[in-house]
Amino acid sequence: MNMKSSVDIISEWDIVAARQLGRNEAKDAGFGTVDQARITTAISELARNIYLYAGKGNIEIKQIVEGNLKGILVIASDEGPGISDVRKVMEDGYTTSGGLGAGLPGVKRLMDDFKIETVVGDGTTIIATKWLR
Amino acid sequence: MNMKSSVDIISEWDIVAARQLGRNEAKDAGFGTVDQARITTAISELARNIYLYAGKGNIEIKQIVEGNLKGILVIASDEGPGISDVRKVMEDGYTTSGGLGAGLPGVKRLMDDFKIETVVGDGTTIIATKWLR
Amino acid sequence: MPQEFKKQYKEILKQYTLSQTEHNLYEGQNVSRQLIQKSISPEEVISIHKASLEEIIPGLPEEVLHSFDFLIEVMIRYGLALKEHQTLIEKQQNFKMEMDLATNVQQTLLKTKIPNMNGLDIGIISVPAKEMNGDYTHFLSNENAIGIAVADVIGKGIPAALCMSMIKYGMDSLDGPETDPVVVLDIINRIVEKSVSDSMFISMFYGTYDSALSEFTYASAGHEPPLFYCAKSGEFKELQAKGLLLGVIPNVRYEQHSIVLEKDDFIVMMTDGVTECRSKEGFIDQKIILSIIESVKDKPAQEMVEYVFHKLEELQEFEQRDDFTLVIFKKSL
Amino acid sequence: MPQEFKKQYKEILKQYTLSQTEHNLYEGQNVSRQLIQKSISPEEVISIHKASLEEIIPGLPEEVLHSFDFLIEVMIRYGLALKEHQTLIEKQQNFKMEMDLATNVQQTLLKTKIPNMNGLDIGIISVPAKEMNGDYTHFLSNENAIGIAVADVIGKGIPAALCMSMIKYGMDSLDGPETDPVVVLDIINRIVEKSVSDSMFISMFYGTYDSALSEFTYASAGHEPPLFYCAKSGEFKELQAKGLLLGVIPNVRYEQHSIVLEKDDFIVMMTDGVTECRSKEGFIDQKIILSIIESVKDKPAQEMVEYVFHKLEELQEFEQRDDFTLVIFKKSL
Ligand SMILES: [Mn+2]
Ligand SMILES: [Mn+2]
Ligand SMILES: [Mn+2]
Ligand SMILES: [Mn+2]
Repeated sequence: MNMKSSVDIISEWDIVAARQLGRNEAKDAGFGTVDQARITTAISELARNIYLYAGKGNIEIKQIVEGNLKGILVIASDEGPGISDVRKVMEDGYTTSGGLGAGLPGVKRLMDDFKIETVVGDGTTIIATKWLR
Repeated sequence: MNMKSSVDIISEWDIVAARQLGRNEAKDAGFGTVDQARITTAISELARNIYLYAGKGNIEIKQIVEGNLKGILVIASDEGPGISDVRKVMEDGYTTSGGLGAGLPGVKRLMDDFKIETVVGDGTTIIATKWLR
Repeated sequence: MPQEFKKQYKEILKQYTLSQTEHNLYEGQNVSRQLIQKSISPEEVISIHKASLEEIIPGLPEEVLHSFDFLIEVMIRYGLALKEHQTLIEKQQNFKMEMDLATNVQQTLLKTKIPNMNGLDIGIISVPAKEMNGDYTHFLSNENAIGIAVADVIGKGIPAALCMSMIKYGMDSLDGPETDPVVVLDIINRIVEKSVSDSMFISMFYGTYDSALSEFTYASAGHEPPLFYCAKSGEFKELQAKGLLLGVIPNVRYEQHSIVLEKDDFIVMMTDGVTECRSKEGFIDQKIILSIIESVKDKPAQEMVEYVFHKLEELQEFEQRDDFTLVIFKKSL
Repeated sequence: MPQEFKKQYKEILKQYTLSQTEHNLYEGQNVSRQLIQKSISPEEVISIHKASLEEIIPGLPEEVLHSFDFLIEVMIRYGLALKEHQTLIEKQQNFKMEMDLATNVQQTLLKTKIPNMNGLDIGIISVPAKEMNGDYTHFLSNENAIGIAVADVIGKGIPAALCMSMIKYGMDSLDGPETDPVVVLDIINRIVEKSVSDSMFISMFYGTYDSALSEFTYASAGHEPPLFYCAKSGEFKELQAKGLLLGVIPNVRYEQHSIVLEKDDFIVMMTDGVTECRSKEGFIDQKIILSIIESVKDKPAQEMVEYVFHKLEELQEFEQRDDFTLVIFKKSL
């Protein structure tokens, strides 16, 4: 590992840093321009959510290998208020912050795997993966 | 009038002729590129509907003036089978022929005014207008 | 998958850059139709466009290529909205299927048999505005009498349909068609008042026709008054009867009245979906409705109600705003 | 309206063509967010992009400009899909509101009061999988006995909810809680068979607890068998009772059985939403469910049912596939 693989999200500028890290790793892993942009957008949304709703947190980005699959793993974690109704937050067509198609359902669509762990009062961890095809 | 303002739709090539006529008139009336493309797409859909469902018919295109509003009027008429359930045909999200967002609801969206008259066994006339803003 | 379209796209784009004909644009839209059907997202389209252009025009300025990368970034959100749309369409189709099933259940639950009685010609039509009907009609009958209930839940759709099932079971518990209309309304009012939330009200009319006396006795709980047509004078009059809507308070005093029918006299019962028909210019005048009814007064009752419905449908330009129910009792002998 | 964004878009695009930084792309996505919120369609975005680029790089090759016209043509359909999406979102929100109202009506209609009886501790939980509950529970009671009906309409959602109102009115017509369970099932079966379409079936259990004898008498119409927990032996046994589902044929012979409860014995009645809980690995084994129940056997009945629900919710990773109803009768004295 010759790269900082994690970014603390404290200010809005850290969103850009997380995006940059994500785009670099995605490019390095061999993703094309469009997928690079998708991964970056997903990271951008996750970082923005941390910045807006938890205040601070962390984005970790790793290249991973599973069998003969290569991919990018993104872990967004915070110790914010947590999500009380995950079902609702994951519902489509509800303009929460970003409007049409954005928010966590958008992140889920941009990536291949998506997992959310949240405890009210304790924080939220979101793990998302995109595989190289 | 120095232009043929109506096109008979008999073969697929007539769809292109109707489009061309529509684009010329739209340009002449002062519509921008995007609106020219929208009006042309609407005409294209109407002509294609005639070609596919009625076999033959006619597309008439006029520049019109109402007060200080200028616009383009499109009349698509055929003596085909007519539409037995107008409500259903105008419903959104039903992939009839053209898939997502297409069909008559698409034409209605591309234009400003939209009126449909249809008698089963007798044919269909659709009148659509777009106003210059 | 986008790759298979790449070649096709490039070819048409190339043609268009060489010659800006309508035909080439038409081909472009045909490709577009395919792209969207194959769920190719807009950012992918931009990417295909960029790659095609690079091959068509070698040595493009760097800035132009960068500008496409920027456009891809901008289009990602449009792609997301499109994917969301596909999910929503699927959801809506599932919902449609559920509603169809529910409508079937409702129809089976609430079906009522039109009774046969010598000397009384009955016509009935009930058409919902949305999927489910919030108007309700129910017949009771024996050899001597025919009872008819017409009700309208304030509100439409699913909540109204649920409320109505209540009236049905209340009606089923009655002794027979001759039960006094005020008693019928009192029983149903108690049921509704007990089981329904404060925001749901129901208007209901109950009438019973005594075949021996040719007498129609009725009461109303805030329902649209029926019309009585007197064949001798050729005039209509409203059958007024005071009474509060069902479900407001447990003890209500309803008024009960009777009228005797002569041959060819008829009674028109309805819901407000009939009287509150609107055309573009506003409510359709009652006079117009009366003249429509009168114009078919010599037809069988069932033809009458169907004619009135179609006529009013036309006047409303086929936009039905409320559930529509019309029942005619006509003394034919 | 697109014009106000034009200046902003051009400025950021210009920055990006000069310097391809992540920061400039981030700004690009922020503009994208605004564009989509203001309903600027993708073809308009391309048009803005083209105009901006022309100003940023004067003297662009004609072919590049033509290529953008082509791209606008291709994007029109994507714009239409987006507009359709906005309509559909609105429709879905209206439908949500209607469902909320319907759920309220259903809850008011079907609410049942948990009776109080010295010596019998009652716990009940009923959680729908979708908006509306297709499981149904109803209590009848007087000083001597408590009757409990647990039913499950095959199917979920609105159609199931409509069916259930039927059972409610059947139950309301009963004389009292002591009515023999086989008589109760027979009455409800006749109602259901008469009014429901052939594709709708209902499973139902009825049991009545006699406080003087501490005896529980029950019958079942194809319903999930209750569990009986014997405190003395510390063992569970299923209370089997044969009988066909409601609504299949009008004349059904139901079996009726009785069991006497000792102190701390309890009966667990449920719907198949409890026994057919699934985790990722498949059905959750009955043994696990029994051990969950047993682990809280000394708690009050209401705490028991709530604990079991939450435990099973967890095991299913919060994906509830069917309506879930659990009722416990526990002899406490
Ligand atoms: Mn109504
Ligand atoms: Mn009404
Ligand atoms: Mn069920
Ligand atoms: Mn079930």
